[in-house]
Amino acid sequence: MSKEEYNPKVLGFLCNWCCYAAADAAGVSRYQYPPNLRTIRVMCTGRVDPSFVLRGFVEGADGIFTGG
Amino acid sequence: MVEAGRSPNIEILTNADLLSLKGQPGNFKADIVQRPRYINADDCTACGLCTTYCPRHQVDDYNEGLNITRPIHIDYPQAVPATYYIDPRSCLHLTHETCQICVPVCQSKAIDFSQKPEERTLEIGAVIMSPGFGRIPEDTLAKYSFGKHPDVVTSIEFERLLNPSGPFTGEVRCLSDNRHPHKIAFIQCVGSRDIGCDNGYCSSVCCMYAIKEAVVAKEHDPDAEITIYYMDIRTQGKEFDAAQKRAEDKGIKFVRAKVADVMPWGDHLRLTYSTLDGTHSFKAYDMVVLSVGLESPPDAQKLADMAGFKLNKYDFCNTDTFAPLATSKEGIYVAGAFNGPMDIPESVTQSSGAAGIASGLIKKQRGRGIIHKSYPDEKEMGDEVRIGVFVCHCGINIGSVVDVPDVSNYAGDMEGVVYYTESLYSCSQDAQEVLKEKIKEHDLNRVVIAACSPRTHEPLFQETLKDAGLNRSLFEMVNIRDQCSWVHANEPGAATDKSKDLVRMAVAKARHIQPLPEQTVPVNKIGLVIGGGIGGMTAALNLADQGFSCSLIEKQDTLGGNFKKLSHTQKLIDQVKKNKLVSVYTNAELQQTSGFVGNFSSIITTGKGAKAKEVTLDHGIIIIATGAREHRPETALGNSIKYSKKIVTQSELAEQLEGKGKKRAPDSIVMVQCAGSRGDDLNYCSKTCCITAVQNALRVKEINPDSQVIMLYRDIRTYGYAEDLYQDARQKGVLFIPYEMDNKPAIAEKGGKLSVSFFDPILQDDVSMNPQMVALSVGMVPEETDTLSKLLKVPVTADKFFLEAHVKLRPVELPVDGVYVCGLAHSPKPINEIIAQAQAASAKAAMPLVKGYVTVDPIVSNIDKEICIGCKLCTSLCPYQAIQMVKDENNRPKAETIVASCKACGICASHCPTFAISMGGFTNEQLNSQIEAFGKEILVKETEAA
Amino acid sequence: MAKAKKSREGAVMVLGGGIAGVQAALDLTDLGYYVYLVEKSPAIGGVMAQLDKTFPTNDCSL
Amino acid sequence: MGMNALIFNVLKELGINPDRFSLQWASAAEAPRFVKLITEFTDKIKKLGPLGESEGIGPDELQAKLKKGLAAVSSRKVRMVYGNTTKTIRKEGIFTPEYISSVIEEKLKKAIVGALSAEVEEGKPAAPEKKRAPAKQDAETKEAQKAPAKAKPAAKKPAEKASKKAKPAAKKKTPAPLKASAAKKKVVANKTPAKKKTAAKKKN
Repeated sequence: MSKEEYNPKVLGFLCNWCCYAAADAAGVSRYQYPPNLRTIRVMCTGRVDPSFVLRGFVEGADGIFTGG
Repeated sequence: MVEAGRSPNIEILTNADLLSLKGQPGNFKADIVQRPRYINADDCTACGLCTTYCPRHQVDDYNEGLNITRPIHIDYPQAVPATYYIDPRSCLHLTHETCQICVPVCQSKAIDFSQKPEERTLEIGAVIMSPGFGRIPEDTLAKYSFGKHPDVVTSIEFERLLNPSGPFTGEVRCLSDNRHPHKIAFIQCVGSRDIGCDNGYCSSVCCMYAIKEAVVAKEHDPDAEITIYYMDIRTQGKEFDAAQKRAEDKGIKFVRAKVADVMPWGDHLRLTYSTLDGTHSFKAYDMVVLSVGLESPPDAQKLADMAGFKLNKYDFCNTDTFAPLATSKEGIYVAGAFNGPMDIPESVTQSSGAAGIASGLIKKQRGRGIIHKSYPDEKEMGDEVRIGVFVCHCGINIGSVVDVPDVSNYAGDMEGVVYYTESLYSCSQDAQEVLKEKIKEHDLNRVVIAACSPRTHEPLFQETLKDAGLNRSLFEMVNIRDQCSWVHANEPGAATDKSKDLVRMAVAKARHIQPLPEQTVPVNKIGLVIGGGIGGMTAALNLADQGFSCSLIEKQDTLGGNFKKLSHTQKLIDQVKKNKLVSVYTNAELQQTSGFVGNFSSIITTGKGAKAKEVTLDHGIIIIATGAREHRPETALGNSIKYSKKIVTQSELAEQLEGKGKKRAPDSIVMVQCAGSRGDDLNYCSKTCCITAVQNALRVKEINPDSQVIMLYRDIRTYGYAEDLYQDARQKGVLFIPYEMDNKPAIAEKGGKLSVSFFDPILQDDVSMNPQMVALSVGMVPEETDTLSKLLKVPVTADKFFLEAHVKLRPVELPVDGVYVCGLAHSPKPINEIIAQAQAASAKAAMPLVKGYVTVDPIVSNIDKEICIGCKLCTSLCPYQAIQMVKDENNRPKAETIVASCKACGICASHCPTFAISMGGFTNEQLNSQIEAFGKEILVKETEAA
Repeated sequence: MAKAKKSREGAVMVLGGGIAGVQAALDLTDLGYYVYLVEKSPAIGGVMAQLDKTFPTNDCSL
Repeated sequence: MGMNALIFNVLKELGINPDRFSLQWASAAEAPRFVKLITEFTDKIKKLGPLGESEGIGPDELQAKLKKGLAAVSSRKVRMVYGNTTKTIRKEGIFTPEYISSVIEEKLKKAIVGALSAEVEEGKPAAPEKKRAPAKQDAETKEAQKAPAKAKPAAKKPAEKASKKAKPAAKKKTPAPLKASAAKKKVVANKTPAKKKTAAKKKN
């Protein structure tokens, strides 16, 4: 990836009832935000296992966002 | 519409007219005639060949005459039933006995001109009238030169212009010369609040849809200049004011003015208008949209005569405030716009309520003649992974930002994907048929759909999978609309890459999906209603009418709630006391509730002081009707308020006017609207204060005709038929003076004398006076919903009202299954809407009780007994106590899930030291493969690059 | 599918196939009744089917 | 919150900037807040630069460290201590972030450092490598059984029970009143085992 506009890869674990719903609501109101987030939907942040976070970094995520 | 189309218990009779309706409640006979479609439904494959060959041209009514179609056509591809039809008014053969080109063209020989009108007699127990509303006659639009200049369009025509299946495939163009309109004007109150065409009522919906259309038009063309000309902005519904504010922030201008006329002016349109300060001015516009109101349906009188019920003076169905869904003939109910102009959420609420009452009337026949839907048994899985990927355009919602064909092809060459395609609307009925065909044709055993949010559409697709013989869990949905195209609208490249990544991650997860068995749990057929006001009592009585017992708990020591003094409330209280199925607990409060839909168990405390005792109630559903109470702000519009005999709220004034005292009507009174509402203290509109204020003003004038009544308002929101009250008040000399938030009226009390000063836009001068009384129209706040929302784990909005599952499609249900809401706890509303919503809530609540069982979502946790070391961590961490320890064959403790209580949150799985626990649909394997697919992007790119 | 003979009173007629009619029909089947949905035009959906997007979710109004 | 502290410590041990992991909350009605969180987080990561670069670790050394970190959090020892720590936090009912990270720090530090220094066990521990039958009940589980057994769900309200710290957490843990859960067990008992066996067999 070229140096000057470095585009980070962000992995997201979003809880279906809270953050995922907030993301849907953001879509409905057409808020714009940077497109670097790749979302994995989980039923609750409780489901996010520490090994998922480490594996995310192993697989090359520059940042991991967990939203409950 | 899709569900109605495929439900075996709904027989859709199209092209059908009612001839006669006779009989009594529970036993009606209806004669109907079905005009022929000239195409038989079973053969027609909706291929569209006949339309291309048909020589005759005809105006396309579905597109409001904005484009041309052929006599043999279908309104829109997603229509239900998805069969073509021939319009007898214009078909050459049917009018002149010539041409039959379409007959040989049709491959499946579906066209049959010999079809004749068929008459049928239906034997039914009840009737629900929902014929909708009619169109405003065109001559009332003439003064805006509608029909004389093509760029003056009605709001329905504008909807068609915005729609991707519209005349210009979603592009807003002037009909005169196809250019993009830059300056657009909306004119409100066209054909309503207009005594000229005897539509004195307000159509209640035009302000809101005008704002929506303006915002969507702004989306299509961000630098369009849009202005809305209005008399009063009536956005009184829940969250409507917030939407109006957002529209203003987006640059849509609102001008309070009366539009005189619209004249063609070169290739533009000249709109002349006059504002309150008496200035006349005109502006040029490329397009003018008339926000037309809702007329009563054209065949209203015919229906009324046939069925024997009465209409009101505006030819809508006549109903009583305390029985909003019943017509004057028993057994016939009304729902939707035929009852009066209303918006979609209100119509949906009324139709659920009408269904509930009808089911109460004929509950003895419930279940007879019902076809129980059976699903083909599930196909054997086989170990070969065969995935089908369907990428959706969703009209222009996705297609205009994400390069859908590119994403679809990208999915094509992924391991395990044997079929990939795109579709315009994958949620429409015809797309569901295509999905079923492809599953059979390519023997797919996993389906990935890239479209909108699984939260809204997953159940729809899972139902189609079950119809195609696939276990409903073999399905993964990718959100490339709400969380991609809508939020990265001006970065199409990045949005397409994101869609590709998300599809790749979903396919990786799909490879590991296993079928999950569906568990069902029996339902406890008893209800619990919280709150004994008008809403709660109506809901409890309606549940009893449908044959289900319920307990009604009320915090106070008597039933009645806010409207205790109304005669109707007293009648309800007697009925509740006499009804054996309703057990009442007064001085009762809910302490704790556990369980889930069909199997709730609650502890309530009831009785006062010595008699206070604790009762455990088991029930299947909960209806919340806790209501609201008057909000008495300390400061209103910046003035600190000391309530006294002289400064009262509208409800206190109403009580005073009900009294007997000679001097009860003041000689001079100033009423101040929105005191403490709409951003002043509460930031929402409480919907009923305008109507109450105008009623009080009329009452004052009635008792003391020469009293001086002045009302200071921001928008008078007497929507619907209440507009007549406003009209009446104006004629009786009540002065209505608008104020703006940047020039608020000042209210003060010095030495027992009141002084009110405000700016009068008509006099263009400051006015101050000393009225005898001041009445503040204050809003209402929900009855402390916080405790209940924590107890039942249901969300509340920012304004502390309960947040319903879906504003339009599930207005009385809460996101937690089995919990329903009605009345003021949902949002402020007048009494007839409270009663309608209560009837709807009890109808919806009765559904799980009628069904008798509840299917438990199969995504619960399951524990692998060999790997489990019995460390009991999961049992202690589970917030729902859904894991218990059991002994395995050689007597070692192993964990096991209580499937019925498990809420699939996954805390056990992420804390299990030996990875022994996995969640259905979210197994460790699936999530790990999804994470690996997230990282794979570099590999794929390198291979392509190399 | 062969239409089972309807017992006389166990059905309800809904006149008008717009959003109100369709919702009433769906609710009645969930409450255990057979429904005749009588619609004057060739397809159900009424005026709502003509709308582009509906407040507040602004998704398709089909 | 325990998860946040655990990841924080593991990343710090590996020398990776802990700001790269963020645990936030936004309710369904707080779309603007969610957008703010995402935008800020993406900008922060953009400023930090690619993983490893801001921390001055070369790519292959980075991978080795990360793999060791992954193995550490998947090792049974660390997860057992992590589970028990969450349990004690849950029992005490004090949920302030500072308290939680201090408990995690004190209890988990040793286990994390130990696991990290051990040589890397190869292979993705998706399913634990060895299915060892637990030779003997190790100390934690025995101690867990002695913890105040709450198996017997009491119908009485929690207040009567003499639990010293009547924290809100305590009320949350009260089991469902006797009648309902018994009914549920009856319902479930005859249902689940049959299903459980078939599902389990089909799964692996």
